[in-house]
Amino acid sequence: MTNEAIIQLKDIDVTFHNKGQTVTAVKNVSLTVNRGDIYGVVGYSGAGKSTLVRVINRLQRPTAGSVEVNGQDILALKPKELRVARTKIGMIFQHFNLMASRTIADNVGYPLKGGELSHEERQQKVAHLLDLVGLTEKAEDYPAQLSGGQKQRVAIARALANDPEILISDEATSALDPKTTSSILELLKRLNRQLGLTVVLITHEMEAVKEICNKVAVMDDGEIIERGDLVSIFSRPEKPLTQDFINTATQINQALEKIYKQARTLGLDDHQQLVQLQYVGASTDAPLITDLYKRYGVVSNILYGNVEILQDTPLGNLIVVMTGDPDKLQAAWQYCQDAGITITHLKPTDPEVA
Amino acid sequence: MTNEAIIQLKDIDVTFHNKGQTVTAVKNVSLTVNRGDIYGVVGYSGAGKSTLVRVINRLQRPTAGSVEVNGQDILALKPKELRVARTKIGMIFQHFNLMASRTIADNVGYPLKGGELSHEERQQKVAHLLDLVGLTEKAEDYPAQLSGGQKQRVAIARALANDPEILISDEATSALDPKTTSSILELLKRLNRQLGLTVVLITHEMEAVKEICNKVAVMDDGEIIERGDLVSIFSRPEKPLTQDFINTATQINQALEKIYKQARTLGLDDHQQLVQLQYVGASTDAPLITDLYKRYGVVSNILYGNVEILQDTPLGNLIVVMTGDPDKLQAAWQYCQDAGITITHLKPTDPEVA
Amino acid sequence: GKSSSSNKTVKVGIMGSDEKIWKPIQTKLKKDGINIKLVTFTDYNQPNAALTNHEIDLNSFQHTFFMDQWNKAHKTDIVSIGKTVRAPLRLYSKKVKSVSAIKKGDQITIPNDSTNEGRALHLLQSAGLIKVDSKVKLPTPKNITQNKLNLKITAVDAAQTPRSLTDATGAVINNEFAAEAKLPNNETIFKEKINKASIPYINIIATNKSDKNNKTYKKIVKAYQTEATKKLLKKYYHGLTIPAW
Amino acid sequence: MTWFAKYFPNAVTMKSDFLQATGETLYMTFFTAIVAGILGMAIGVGLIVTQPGGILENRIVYNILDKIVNLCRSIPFVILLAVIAPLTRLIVGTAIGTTAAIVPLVIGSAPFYARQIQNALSEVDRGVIEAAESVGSGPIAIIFRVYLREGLPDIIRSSVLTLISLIDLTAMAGAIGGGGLGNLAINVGYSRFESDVTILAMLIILVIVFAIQLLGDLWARKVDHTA
Amino acid sequence: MTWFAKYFPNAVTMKSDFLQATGETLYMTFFTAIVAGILGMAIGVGLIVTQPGGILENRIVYNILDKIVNLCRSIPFVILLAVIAPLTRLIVGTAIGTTAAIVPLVIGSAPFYARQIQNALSEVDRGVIEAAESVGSGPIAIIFRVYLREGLPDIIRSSVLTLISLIDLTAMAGAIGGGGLGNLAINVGYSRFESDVTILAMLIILVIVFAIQLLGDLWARKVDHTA
Ligand SMILES: Nc1ncnc2c1ncn2[C@@H]1O[C@H](COP(=O)(O)OP(=O)(O)OP(=O)(O)O)[C@@H](O)[C@H]1O
Ligand SMILES: Nc1ncnc2c1ncn2[C@@H]1O[C@H](COP(=O)(O)OP(=O)(O)OP(=O)(O)O)[C@@H](O)[C@H]1O
Ligand SMILES: [Mg+2]
Ligand SMILES: [Mg+2]
Repeated sequence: MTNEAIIQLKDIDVTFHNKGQTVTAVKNVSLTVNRGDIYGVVGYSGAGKSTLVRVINRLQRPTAGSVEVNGQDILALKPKELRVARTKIGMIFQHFNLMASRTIADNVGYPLKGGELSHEERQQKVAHLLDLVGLTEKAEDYPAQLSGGQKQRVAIARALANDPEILISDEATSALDPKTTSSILELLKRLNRQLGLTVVLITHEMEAVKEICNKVAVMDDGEIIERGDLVSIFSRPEKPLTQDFINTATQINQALEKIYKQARTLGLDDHQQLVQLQYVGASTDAPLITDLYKRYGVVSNILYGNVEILQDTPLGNLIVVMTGDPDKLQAAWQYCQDAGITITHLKPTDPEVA
Repeated sequence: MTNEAIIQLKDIDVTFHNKGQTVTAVKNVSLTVNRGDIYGVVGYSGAGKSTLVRVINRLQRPTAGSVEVNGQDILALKPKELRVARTKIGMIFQHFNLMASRTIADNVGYPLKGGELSHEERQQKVAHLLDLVGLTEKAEDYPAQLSGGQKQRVAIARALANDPEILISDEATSALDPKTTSSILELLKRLNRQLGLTVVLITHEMEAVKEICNKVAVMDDGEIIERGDLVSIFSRPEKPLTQDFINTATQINQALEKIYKQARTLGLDDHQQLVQLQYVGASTDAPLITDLYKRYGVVSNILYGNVEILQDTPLGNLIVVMTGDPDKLQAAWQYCQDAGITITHLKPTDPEVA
Repeated sequence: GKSSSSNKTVKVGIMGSDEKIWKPIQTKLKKDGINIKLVTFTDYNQPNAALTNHEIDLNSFQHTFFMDQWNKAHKTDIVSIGKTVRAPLRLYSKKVKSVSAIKKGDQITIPNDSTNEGRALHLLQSAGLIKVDSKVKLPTPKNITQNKLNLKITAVDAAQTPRSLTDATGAVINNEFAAEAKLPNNETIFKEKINKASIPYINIIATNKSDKNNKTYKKIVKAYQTEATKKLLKKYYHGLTIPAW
Repeated sequence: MTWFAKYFPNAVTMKSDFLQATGETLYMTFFTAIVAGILGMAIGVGLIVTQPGGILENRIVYNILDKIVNLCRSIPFVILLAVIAPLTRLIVGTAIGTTAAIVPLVIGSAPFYARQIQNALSEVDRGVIEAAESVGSGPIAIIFRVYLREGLPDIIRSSVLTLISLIDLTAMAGAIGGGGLGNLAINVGYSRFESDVTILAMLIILVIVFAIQLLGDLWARKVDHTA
Repeated sequence: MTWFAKYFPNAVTMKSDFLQATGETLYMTFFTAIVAGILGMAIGVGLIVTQPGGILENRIVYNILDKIVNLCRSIPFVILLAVIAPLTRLIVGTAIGTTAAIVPLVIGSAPFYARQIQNALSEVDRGVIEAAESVGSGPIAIIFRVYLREGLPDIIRSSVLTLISLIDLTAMAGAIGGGGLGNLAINVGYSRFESDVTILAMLIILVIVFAIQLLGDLWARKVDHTA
């Protein structure tokens, strides 16, 4: 990943006027995507994600702001130049937008029409793309005969047909099963690594973000409220919305709710304490729970745990019941804090803790 | 949950004929859904899930087989009876199918048209439904002005308008952010608890399945290859596909890959062993890792962990490096096995372990 | 209309172009307590149908020949109660000065309504240009038995005939269209002769046989057959249409 | 008014004729539009719902409707006038005059409109129909609440097209004494070589055509919520 | 042939007339369809792409095309015949005859077809156009590869409608000596009270209409992949 900016949105506003009503879908958004980034954009439904990315290839002219892609001022381009610029920006639409009148192969091959490839080369390329998305068998079918996920895969293959430098993916895996999703994300990652494809990935699947993004922006009500590289966003989310998304994705909220219910019936005594341990990076290399016992005789029982590896950095999130003498517990917590672990004390009666 | 069957599909076949080609989308599927179930249907894209559920309200006539819903033979119903039966089956379509000519409020209120409610009652109900899905502000907008997720929420509200006894949900949350998804799933769960709503939930989000389903069926290539209650499917998946889905969802595959990479550079010695621990239920109540140290002096370092609570049953999945004398390690593993924990020994060189 | 009492309404079916002749008659008769209602048509088939259905009481648009044809085909009893005008057909040309100047392969247009079409062919026959099958009462170009000059004879809408003079060498044109188009008299290169053969082409006022003796209708015929009408015909048709009473 | 008198020497004396003809054209167009509109709409909807794959699929009804429409559309209008004269007499008591012209005008334009409606409604998304079926909507509800509603922008556009064709068609009503602007243009202006009459009649027709197109476009845009 | 001679006493002697008239109708319909088809298609596409929100939005061009179409549609056909005679002469050398009839037929049907095309193409999904734009398709590519392709089933249905209206219109070509079946039915059959000629001519028209409708329906179904 170089640090050369390939997409630069500055102070973008998008306002819709519909019969008297005015909706400002994007408000004063600036965003820089570097060449080789896989930039995740997440946010509530209706936050303005689709509208924002449509600005990149000028499918949506912003009400205000500037757009630079590949060093070109997109808003100033003449129609012909814009068309050339667009061939380098692949786009997967949220609603697929397939042509009902064309076969699957023809839909995928559409961007190649009028290009330099010979008929055979085109056919080969289409066959290859269909193979990538696992739809070789459906080549001669029409979109109406496909399942939801199959349609989405056609849209993915089509977006890749032109060998774009930038791929804008608006929920490209939302209709796909986990296995297929994985393979598509793998594919994107490979293209990113091998060809330096830059990806702007709108998604609501935090798993997908974790899996392939190196940067994330969080949108709320038309604005980007938080942005940064993947690990920092996931380990130190600042805005409640970001935290919520991460928690919902790791299901920690639901887990807590259930634990509280159990804990209340469990009846913890003085020697027992419910705590949430969160740590980033190296901590996992040290055997924490064994350590706590070795050092302080504190027994930790994991009620819920999520330890995952983001961009080669482990990220831990455990809810444990610690049992031990009150002073030993204190010492243990101190030890944890010194080791860079965030400790949150949870009270079973507490209704709202994250 | 009673054990009264509310949906009974028997030996369903669905074959499509399109210009010479024949596609058998559903093959010999039998499925029983009990009143009060939240039945998850998962499977590859194109497996036949949408086609199968469309058989339930006869939007799709099966080529063979019988369909019984609420004690009625759906395939034998006269048009009028079918219409009455359908009012009790809400359906959320994968592609939303909203009416472009109607406002959001009007779309949601559509099923109530011609019903018994007065104009005011209808308006109240619509307002309530819009509130449930968080679209009160968009009541007077038209579908074309909504974001993807907003459209999907309209479809959800519409499906609930008739107070159905059965809700068929075809990827109803696929376009929604995690927070909104959660709140919709909450809503379904509440309707399920309070009113006994039966739900058939097609989804590819294993998180959603874990969160609200009590039963799951896994489809592959037109057939149901595995089915059962949630915990048993998640704890003891039999088919490779099911395992794959669960692993992809918990991202254990990706974690393993990364761990192998690290482990290779780590260089484990004789006293160290990489193992995967899987357990269901009570095991988490005993502080396993502390126990192992107390009893055998074995230090366990959690590299990756996922402990979650399904239907009030904890389900653990840990990858740990255990350090200790070889004979102590042996004893520790025996101890684990006796406690009902599945142990898998992972070799860093092993390319393919799940 | 059975009653002959005064102050009654009589519906008269005419072609639109005859309105200017009929309007003054209408005004005049009003003073005598006869209320004429003019119903204008554009299609020759309608006035007779309307007459037999008693939707109108009289019509004035056809010649005897047409009436006879109609009666035969529709088994009706429409009769003439008075002559109106003769409307001889003429052959016009902007390109040649006489019939003899018409060359091989020239085009001649004729009206395409059946009676005028047949009549026009007979006119061309009397001009010595062609011969038509004498057994056929209403010949069409198909019935031409001899066409030495190999003339191209094309039937067109009657209103088109004056307009076709730009393209065709000659056109057989009805009096009324010739008048309306203000064709100069010197462009006439042949004229239908007024003789025995042209008697069937005298225009008439017609009614159903049952009303043959209706006094009011007779008054209307009388009112038509006046000097005033002659003057009007002269004014509008410049002698192209000749009073026949 | 001098320039008018100069350029429209014949028309200037025909004010009442023009007023009457305009009235006749509007009268014929209006009532024909209503009757043919309802009839054509019914047949068009009938074709859509009974066609293969329709919500009331019925091969026999579909074929009958389809053949009737084709049959009516095969008859040249002038001949239609004559052929249905007995029917006209049955309905309006006479086969001539402006009111009588409405019957053949209806028969002449309803089948055309039916095809337009059929084309317009065949664009309604099958998925939306299914959504309505899934909440228990019956055929009547689907026709009125889905087909005619979702298809409305296209129906309006097709109606404008048909309406303008209908005005054209009223010109032929002169054949049975129906009068109207078209008749004025043809049988006065054109046949008598008074081109100013033709031009003025056409200008009035033009105004009516533009008004219909404009109102139709505005209305279609108002009810079109697809973009 | 005895029953035929019995029921068609006049027509039986007119074999060559019928053959010729059928030929003339097909000739006029065919060539008009080609020219008016191309012209109407071009104008219809022009209207679609230049309309507000179109891919080549252009208020001026749109308004000019829109007004021209309305203007042409306001002129009754018979008058059109006369009005454009000079143009006809310019193009085919004469203003009378079958070939000459094609010019007014084209002017009479192209604007109508343009509106049909406009209506048909306005149903093409905006999202699909955007998808094409997003891969860098220019206006020409979008017109030919998206609009005309995605709209094809509807274009076919509209073309069938126009074609059948056109056959109806050829009946009026008799006015300038165009001949054809409609002319045979009206000016021979109807005006000479030989109803058998009228009926036979109409039967032949009917056969042509049915053939067009049938082929059109089949073709439209073949290219319609939406369900
Ligand atoms: N109308 C049709 N004609 C032909 N084949 C069809 C038709 N509808 C569906 N199919 C095929 O049937 C199979 C099952 O489709 P279905 O929509 O049921 O899949 P699904 O499990 O819902 O997939 P997804 O998760 O992608 O929505 C697919 O292979 C699809 O291509
Ligand atoms: N054409 C339009 N007219 C009016 N409002 C619009 C239009 N398009 C989008 N909006 C509004 O703009 C806001 C942002 O929409 P957008 O589609 O960008 O959301 P999104 O973040 O992509 O949401 P989702 O995740 O649900 O797809 C929404 O509130 C939507 O209602
Ligand atoms: Mg979106
Ligand atoms: Mg599906």
